[in-house]
Amino acid sequence: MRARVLVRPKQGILDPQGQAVQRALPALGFTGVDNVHIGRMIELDVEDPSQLPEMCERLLANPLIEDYEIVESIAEPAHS
Amino acid sequence: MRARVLVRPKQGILDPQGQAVQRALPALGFTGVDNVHIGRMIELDVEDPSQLPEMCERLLANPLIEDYEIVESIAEPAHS
Amino acid sequence: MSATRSSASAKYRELGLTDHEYELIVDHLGREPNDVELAMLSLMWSEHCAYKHSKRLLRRLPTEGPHVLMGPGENAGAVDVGDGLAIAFKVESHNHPSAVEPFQGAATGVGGILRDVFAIGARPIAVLDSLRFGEPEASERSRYLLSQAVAGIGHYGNSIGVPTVGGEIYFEQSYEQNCLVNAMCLGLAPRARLIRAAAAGPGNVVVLLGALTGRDGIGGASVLASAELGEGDEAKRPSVQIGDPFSEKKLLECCLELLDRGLLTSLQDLGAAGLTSAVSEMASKGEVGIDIDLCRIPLREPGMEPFEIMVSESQERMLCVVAPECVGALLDVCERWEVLATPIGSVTTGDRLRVLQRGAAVADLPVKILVDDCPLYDLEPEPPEQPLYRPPTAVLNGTESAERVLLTLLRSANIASRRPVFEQYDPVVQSRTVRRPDEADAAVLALPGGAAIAVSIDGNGRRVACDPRRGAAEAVYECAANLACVGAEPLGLTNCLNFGNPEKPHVAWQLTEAVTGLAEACEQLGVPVVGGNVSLYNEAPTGPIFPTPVVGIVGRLPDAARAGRLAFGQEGDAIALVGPFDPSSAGSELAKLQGRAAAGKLPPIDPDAVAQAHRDVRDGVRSGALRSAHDIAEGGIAVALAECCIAGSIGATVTLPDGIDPFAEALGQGFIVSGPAEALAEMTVIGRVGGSALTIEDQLALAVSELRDARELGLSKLV
Amino acid sequence: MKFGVIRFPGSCDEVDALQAAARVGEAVLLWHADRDLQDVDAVIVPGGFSYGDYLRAGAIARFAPVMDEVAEFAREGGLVLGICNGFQVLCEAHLLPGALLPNDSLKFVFRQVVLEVVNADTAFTGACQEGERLSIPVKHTTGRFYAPDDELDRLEASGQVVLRYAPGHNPNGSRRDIAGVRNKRGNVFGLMPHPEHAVDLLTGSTDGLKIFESMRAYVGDPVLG
Ligand SMILES: Nc1ncnc2c1ncn2[C@@H]1O[C@H](COP(=O)(O)OP(=O)(O)O)[C@@H](O)[C@H]1O
Ligand SMILES: [Mg+2]
Repeated sequence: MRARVLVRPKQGILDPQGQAVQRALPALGFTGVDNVHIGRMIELDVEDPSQLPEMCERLLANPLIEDYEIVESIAEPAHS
Repeated sequence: MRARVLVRPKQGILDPQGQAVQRALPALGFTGVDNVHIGRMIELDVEDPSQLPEMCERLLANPLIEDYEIVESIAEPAHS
Repeated sequence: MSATRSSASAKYRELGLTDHEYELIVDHLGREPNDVELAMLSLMWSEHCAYKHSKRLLRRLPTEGPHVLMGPGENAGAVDVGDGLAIAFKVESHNHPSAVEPFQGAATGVGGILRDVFAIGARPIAVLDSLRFGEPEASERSRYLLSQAVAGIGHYGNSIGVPTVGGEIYFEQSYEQNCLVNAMCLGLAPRARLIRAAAAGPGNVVVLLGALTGRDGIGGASVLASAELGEGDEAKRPSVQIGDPFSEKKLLECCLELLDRGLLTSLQDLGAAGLTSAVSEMASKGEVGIDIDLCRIPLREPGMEPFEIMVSESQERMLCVVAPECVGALLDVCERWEVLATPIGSVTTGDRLRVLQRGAAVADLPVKILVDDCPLYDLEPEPPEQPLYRPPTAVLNGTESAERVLLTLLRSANIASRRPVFEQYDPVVQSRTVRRPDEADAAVLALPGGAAIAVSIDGNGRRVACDPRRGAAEAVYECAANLACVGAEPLGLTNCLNFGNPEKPHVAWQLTEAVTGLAEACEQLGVPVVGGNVSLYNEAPTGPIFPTPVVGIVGRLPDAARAGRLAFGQEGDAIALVGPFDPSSAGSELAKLQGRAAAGKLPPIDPDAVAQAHRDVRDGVRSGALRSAHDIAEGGIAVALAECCIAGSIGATVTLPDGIDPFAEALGQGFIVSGPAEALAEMTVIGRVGGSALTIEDQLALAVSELRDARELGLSKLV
Repeated sequence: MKFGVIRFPGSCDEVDALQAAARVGEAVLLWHADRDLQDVDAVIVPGGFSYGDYLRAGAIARFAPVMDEVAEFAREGGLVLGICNGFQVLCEAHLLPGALLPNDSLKFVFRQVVLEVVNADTAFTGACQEGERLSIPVKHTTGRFYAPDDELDRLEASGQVVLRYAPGHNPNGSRRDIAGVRNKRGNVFGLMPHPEHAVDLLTGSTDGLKIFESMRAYVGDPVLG
């Protein structure tokens, strides 16, 4: 099964990347954008999806500073 | 509206980050994982979602090396 | 104790205050502190801020010297390097945050020490790092901490454009539970730009510069949160500090421009205890009061409580005092650098620190109680009866050939090449770096006008564990020896005292002995201590870390072009042994590899002879008579020779003086130098440079390529 | 000959580039928010971490106001040199082909590497010989040059590959060991190594100086290249 893990900075944790992008956007003529946060996306084929939560805790995310969200069975592998 | 942009390395472009994760997993006892790819996730509040495609083309992704996917109106802002 | 007081007791105890300390607070105040005041006091009276267990001891360190411009007490020390220029420097620990989150902990450690240096008006020009971890082969956790800490240091230093020019790493079982991450920074300033933290001028404006204030690193104080934290209150939990070198880069450039334009009355970084510490230090040093208006402080998160705002350790912030007529100009400069600047208060006559919220005082304390009234404790030192540290696992049994021993030493984690680490650091940005890692024993940075400064950081915990007094002295001598090898004369010293729990008699003994050893060595070499830092309670259930005083010395050489190198350079050059080198196996790397515990007296040091040897090497390098100079350190004379050969890709043949064990150690007292025979005529010549192998007569002969492979292999798999 | 070196928020090597350029000509700093190029003869987009390298190295800097002027300047044939982060910015701005990806080691790497001059007939390498080897440091986390194969073939065929890492010196996994490329017209050049950190024997080598000397010679005598 193809799964996707979304990792984002925990609420309350400084997100310098998100800040920088948010500050840049108006200059490019994109207005009305707010609350920008930048995280990671991991996509993988996994035989046993029940392993995913532990995988996130131990490797894919850093639970101290990041939250994660598991999206099971997404479409097609994006990559062969 | 809260939107999410998913950015992933284009097919066929070496993704050492994905490979590193894939190599690390067995050591942690996770088997049956394959085809791991790592990309970026950007979440933002946007007043005019029709701006999103151009935002991606010009700033959030580099079309030469990355594909992107726009997910409109996701749940609640993850951050206040 | 009164009923009210005992009801408060739960809180202040959780905040780390003793009953006695709380009594003192109440007596000084004539009332119970409110929660905001309690949060502020508990942090200002913490070991970290108040140096409760070390301050008295630190008074033993000599701090006077002809070159000293600023000594202990300021954010960083500073020495005069001539031509109207000053070098500011300081080393600081970030051990505990790095144990929790090594990448961010190490990164913010660098960010913090950089702020201490530009807080006195100096542009940071170099970073060094001193790291300690558990045994990397044995422990996956140690490998993880190592690679993450190194990546974090590189991330911050590289991104902000300050070169990381040196450092040191040791691996020992005793650091398994308590890694050490110490960072040192040097800054360059025109003497005239140096500025102190003392606030002045009632009516002057207090301006907060830089990042928004969030719930970063609120730590223990969170027990004061008015509401019990439950599910979904994630945001209210104290959070790990994230380093943002990009913001600090802008903050740095902005502060230096503000100083160049003469707009600031005083400047102070925000570090431990955040605003509370910064404001009270500035007020105390200037003997004034300060009012802070909480409502003006720009916050990153909604609903922050007053105590959270006052103790937040959000990074990349500075505090300055400005004359009212300068505020406009200041805001313009800050806007240009995209640095947030917010007037948040004012300097007042009198002696109180008042925190106001919509006109009402939520905290109103005498500055003195925050800064001066914390009790200082005397240590109760007692030497331990039995050894404190268990022996390491043996990898050699004492029957191996000298060749096998040398290759094993070169491959061992404590001696192997640091290339896998320093290749992750930018050592050349700012175009001053005359000697990079592995080129010489100290980093060398060119000054405008042809002279240069040299810097090194050293401290071998296992030797201090054997013999705290001599071990600490050795750290000073080794650091000075490294400077001598590039031709530099020491100007000033900084140090970081990393120890276990000082309330335990044997740790108190280690600390007392080590500081005594430091003081003696500084006196003997005439090097003043201009600053430093103390990190205590580095202790696990299994026991304390090795007592680890880390020493950084800054020196000067008149001619950058003549900076010394460690590499043998020329076929046929003579090789000499300089110094009163009388090594023993106690506390040596070989002893460790043979599974021997950190115990046994270190060889005695002959201060005058050592000082003379340092002078001889320094003069030989400066005059150009010596082509190479290298001090003999871990692994003894055999490893020192191997390093000179590897660096020069050339062999050597030597005969050791009678009775010198090739692997025995005495740090900072002996040197291997090379040069034309006539230049070494006065010295103890022990051999010649040449060929493609290192031969120590009656001991070993190994191809330089084999030596290099062993040395390069060591850490490559571990970082 | 007047060089202009851009200073973005987060630039680190702009003063180094300024001092290096000043060895062969006049050199001034250009502020990212200004639109005035001060009549320079050549623009240097320096190394460092503009905007923290956040999002993607160079992705934000390319939108700085000064970059509109740089693009215009390049369209008119002005010389533009991008070093490290500057190379990334010029790729993001489509002034140079290809893109720079994270090093295959995924780590920052500092190393004194050996480069081979593939094309000595350019405005930036005129002072070198074809095949000449240069010792210049690299220092970056995102230096793996990438372009699709057909694009790489085209770049090689049209002499746009100017510098390669010598065999065994590729520090980042760049395709075909490419260290520096120019645009079709030949007036825009980007490289990952830092020539401004190889201009003085006291601090390393002097091989990098040749890049700046080449630019001066070219501006002095535009017939070359
Ligand atoms: N081991 C030491 N030797 C000399 N001075 C020290 C030592 N430890 C701390 N100091 C001095 O005590 C003062 C307070 O230290 P610290 O709290 O680390 O300063 P800051 O809060 O500015 O980082 C500084 O001036 C520092 O130089
Ligand atoms: Mg400070």
